Amino acid sequence: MVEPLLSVSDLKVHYPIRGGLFGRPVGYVKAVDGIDISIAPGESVALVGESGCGKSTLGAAILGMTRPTAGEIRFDGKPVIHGEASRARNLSRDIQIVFQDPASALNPKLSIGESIAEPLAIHGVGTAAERKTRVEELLGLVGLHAGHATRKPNAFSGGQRQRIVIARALALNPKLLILDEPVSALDVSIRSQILNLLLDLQKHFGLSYLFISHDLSVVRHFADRVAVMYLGHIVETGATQDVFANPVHPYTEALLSAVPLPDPMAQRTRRRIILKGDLPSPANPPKGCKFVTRCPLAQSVCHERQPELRRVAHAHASACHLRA
Amino acid sequence: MAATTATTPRPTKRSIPWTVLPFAAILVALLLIAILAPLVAPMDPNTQNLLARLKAPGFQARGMTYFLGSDELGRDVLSRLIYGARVSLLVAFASVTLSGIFGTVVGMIAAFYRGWTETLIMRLVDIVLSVPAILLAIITVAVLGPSFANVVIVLSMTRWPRYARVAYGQTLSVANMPYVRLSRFMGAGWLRLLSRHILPNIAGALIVVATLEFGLMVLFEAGLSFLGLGVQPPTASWGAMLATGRNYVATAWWIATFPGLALFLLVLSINLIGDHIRDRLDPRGR
Amino acid sequence: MQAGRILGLPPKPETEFPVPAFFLKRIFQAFIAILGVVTLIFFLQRMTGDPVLLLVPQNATREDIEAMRSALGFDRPLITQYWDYLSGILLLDFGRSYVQNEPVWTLIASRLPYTLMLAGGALTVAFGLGIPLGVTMAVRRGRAEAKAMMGLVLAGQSMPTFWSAILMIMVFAVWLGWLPPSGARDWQSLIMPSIVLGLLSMATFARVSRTAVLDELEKDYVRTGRAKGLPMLRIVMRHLLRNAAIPVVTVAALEIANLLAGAVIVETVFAWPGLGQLTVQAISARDFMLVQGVVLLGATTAIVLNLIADILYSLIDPRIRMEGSA
Amino acid sequence: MSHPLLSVDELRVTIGGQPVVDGISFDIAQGEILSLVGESGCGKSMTAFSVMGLLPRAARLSGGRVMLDGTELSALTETELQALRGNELAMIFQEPVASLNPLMKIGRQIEESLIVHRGLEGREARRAAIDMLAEVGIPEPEIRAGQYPFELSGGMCQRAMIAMALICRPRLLIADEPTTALDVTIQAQILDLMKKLRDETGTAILLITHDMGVVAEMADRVAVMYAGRVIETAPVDALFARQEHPYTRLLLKTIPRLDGEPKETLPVIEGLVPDIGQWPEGCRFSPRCPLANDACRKAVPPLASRRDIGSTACWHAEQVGAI
Repeated sequence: MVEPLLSVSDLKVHYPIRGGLFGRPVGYVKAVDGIDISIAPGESVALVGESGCGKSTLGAAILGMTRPTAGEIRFDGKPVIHGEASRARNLSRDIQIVFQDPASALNPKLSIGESIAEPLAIHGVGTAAERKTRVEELLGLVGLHAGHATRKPNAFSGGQRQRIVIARALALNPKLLILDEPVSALDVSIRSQILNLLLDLQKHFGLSYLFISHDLSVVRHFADRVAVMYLGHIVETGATQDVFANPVHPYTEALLSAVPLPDPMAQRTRRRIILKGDLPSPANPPKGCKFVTRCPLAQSVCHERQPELRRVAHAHASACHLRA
Repeated sequence: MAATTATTPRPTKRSIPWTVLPFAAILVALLLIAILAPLVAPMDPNTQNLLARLKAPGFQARGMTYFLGSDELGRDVLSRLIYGARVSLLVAFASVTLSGIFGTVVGMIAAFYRGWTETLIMRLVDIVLSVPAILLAIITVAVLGPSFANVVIVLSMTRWPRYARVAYGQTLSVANMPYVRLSRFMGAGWLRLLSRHILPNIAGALIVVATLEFGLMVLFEAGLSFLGLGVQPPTASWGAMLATGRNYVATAWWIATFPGLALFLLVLSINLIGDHIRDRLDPRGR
Repeated sequence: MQAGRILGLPPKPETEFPVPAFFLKRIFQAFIAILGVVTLIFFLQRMTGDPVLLLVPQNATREDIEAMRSALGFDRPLITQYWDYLSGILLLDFGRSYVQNEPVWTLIASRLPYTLMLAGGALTVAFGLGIPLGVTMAVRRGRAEAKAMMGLVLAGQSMPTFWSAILMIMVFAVWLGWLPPSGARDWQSLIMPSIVLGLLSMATFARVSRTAVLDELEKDYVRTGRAKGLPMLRIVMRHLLRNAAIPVVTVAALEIANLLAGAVIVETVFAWPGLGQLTVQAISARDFMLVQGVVLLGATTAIVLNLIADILYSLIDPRIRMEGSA
Repeated sequence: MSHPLLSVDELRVTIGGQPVVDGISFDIAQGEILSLVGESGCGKSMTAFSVMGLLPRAARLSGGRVMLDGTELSALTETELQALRGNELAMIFQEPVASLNPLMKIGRQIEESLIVHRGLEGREARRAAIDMLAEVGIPEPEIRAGQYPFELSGGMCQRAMIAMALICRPRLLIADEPTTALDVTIQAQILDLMKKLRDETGTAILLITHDMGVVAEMADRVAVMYAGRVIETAPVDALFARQEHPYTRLLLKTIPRLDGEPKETLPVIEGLVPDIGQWPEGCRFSPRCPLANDACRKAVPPLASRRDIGSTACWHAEQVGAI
């Protein structure tokens, strides 16, 4: 097996809940609670789940924007130590992020050329003239004109801003991009443009992607492997094809069946699973299996013990007591 | 793929509306008068003429016209008004600058370092803000003694928390914007973060506070002078002129009326322009 | 909330905050703030000058000064003096005015009712005019009458109290002779000072309530109310005003405190025998214990008003009550 | 066929003189779900607001008619409209939590419609509100009625909004992106609920969305909007089987599908969604359309009948299948 580019093992991110007269922690939100994940060079791995499942926290923890409570993150075989400035600088040469909302990802007061050149400037790469050339090159790469460099972000549409953000992320030739819902803020007719651009760039530069999304259709289209998260845990993981064709975990199954297909005939004949109730609060998760409050199959064992992630087929694992 | 031309969402550039324009003119005129006081004032503001005491506007003596009358020591009200503008504007400008810079720096430090620095600074801000500013100014001037420098120091000392609070809140929200988080992640130093990302994005809100404060500072200075705690005689100051005028309400209405009117027009102009700036920065009219 | 999750920020914890703990926390904070003010005033005064030098006659000898110093206890260590001062304040002992030779608290107590009367009058003007003006300006925004009101508010905001006071005396006392120019003889004496003092606060209340109502008008729940077929008046009265009250309450606390400070000038102009006049007299007589007492009272009032505002919020807004976060 | 419940005819809305809705027409029959689909800025929400008479201050209804069962809504006074809103016509919104008054208990907010439109008071109104909460599938409705919106999840708040909208049994419910802010499993619950309630009460629904999946799941008929105009209408099955406007066709082809081929380059619609006020001459889709010729760039194609079941606004409707 190829040496993974990124490997995360038993990662935990817990936030204290403060209360009382003196703001002491009275409990913890276990946003990410023991997650293992790895990404090979050139691979796209998707993290799927609903809001509050911890997928974005995981992304932020890998970047060192959030301090992990426990666990290890290794990049290129070397452990990532958070909180060390020099280490963070080096890490940002290899890992970059694309945010969901391109409007807030760009400083409104800087020209887009300045924004794209910022990673180069921070890392002291090249002379001013070289950086200018690089910015023009990057703009061309994402389908914009070199002449756009002097304009401010508000002169661009959402899709164009996302291109600019992608150009900035590529400035330092990173190996891994964390894509945090990169198309969900965009118009439908613009989404495929951006998805194609990302796929092209991956082919071209051999990039690895960690793709964070709640949109299963996009994930299915985009990712090689997928990890389904629920309340801070991975409940199912495997090759995208396998997981989508044969979902094992009842949550994955429900999630897939909840996605409305753009095809009324298929939609009518499809078996729909409608889950009862809401996602429990991450501050107060149920005992045992985290999905037990909404699971249509739940048995008494599910209330007592939390299931381990177990292999169900080649490279396909699921955390369910009942289906394995 | 070729991109189409970039579009500008907000193409309309609003000009200064006619309601604000005359007041902008007044403000500019007052500024010019203050700067050029020795050139525009018809008389020396401190020359007394006991033969020309309490004369009504238009009174003439020794070939000079007292356009706005004379005060109880026979000084020309117009000339004192002109020199008084200097004091008002200078005090306001100096204290706004001092308190603005200090408050902004302190507020940004609190937001930037968090932890106990934040707690300490913001508690201090709360405490100073909870004491009514004019009261704090009064006690401090009373202790330090009244003088031009002391008035500026006192006003700055009592007003900086306003800026600190705004700078703190704005910095916190800007620092949480993805572009700042990203820049931090890449290892940008504090100088870059502040100068390229944070300051340019919080400047607007601070300018709005500063314009409002400017008007308030003019009023505060006049208030302190009115109570005899401001710039000391014989230096001309509108507040002190009003205090004198109060004693002659029944006999010499002009002594109090003109400085009051000048003060009112100046503050009104500043407030109107401040409102206009605020509307431009935030069209919802916060 | 949504954005927070996307950025990986911690989700807002949903702690059930017991109501008494919330109040206790606020009261505790207010207490700390008052302590801070007392400390600030005490050290500010001691650092900026020797209080004894201000008390003794100009020609006093060194021995006189030292005798005075030990007689008044100023020769003891600063920390002891601070402690005595603190414990005195707890018993409403603000020290003694050496100029008037009376306990500070007695002097304050004799003037307090006048200031309260004036503040009451001014608040009636400020609230009674300011809030309706603000709400009307917001609801009828863009129309001629709203613009005219805004002009009025701006004028009120820009009017120095000492000038409007003088103008009113000129017009209503000197020329028309309708009202007494100064003093506190009867209820008519209260009219002019109340209006003058209330005018500035009126402008503030009008602006804040206008902004608050404008902000609320843009909220989605107003649209829901309209979609339900509610008349605008019902939406404003039943839904909007309560939501808009929150920022107004905050500013009201600050503004009442400012109003008390403004009383210094207004009372001076109208010779109204309240705390403001007492303060000015104390300053010109260099009566520092008295000044200190008045400032302390003002600051404490401000802090207590803020505390009341906080408690009011939590009564208005169940979210604060239950989550314990402001 | 009997006359439609709602009929929108050549509706025009302008903001500061710029058209945002530019002459659109559609009908909704009794009990029908019509989906108005389009991207941001195409005017679909403005259309909904003009039906409700709830246009934002800056917007003007500058032409056309809106008829509800023979009553011309666009000619009514504000007071007359108020009597209809929440009664005959109801609306729910994208952000359910923000759409509820944060300082009023859920139950009281639902009762309010009954108080205003039915004159119910006190216990009767309270009872009806709790029954309605139960009807929209809120467990423990007595307890929920006494809670504030912040104590409920987004999905619960949207159920409460639906309860509020339907309590007076309106004939038309307008739902503006009702599930966009919700998670996909909650979306499934809400869509299921809306469909069930339509079947039970016969309330027609104008469903505004940008999600073709939601359209396929919910709609009986579809009207596709682009840049302020309706460019295609058809019954849902016919539309998904065969698109006669290049925009509809491309839109369906560009979206990644759960049953599609992974990792392939998706077909794209070139260019950008035009901003309001910067709509091109002629057919507004022409700058992005692979079939466009000079005729398209000059003349606006009319919304023409399409095999008696729908209509299309394209000069090249016959060639669209080839894209």
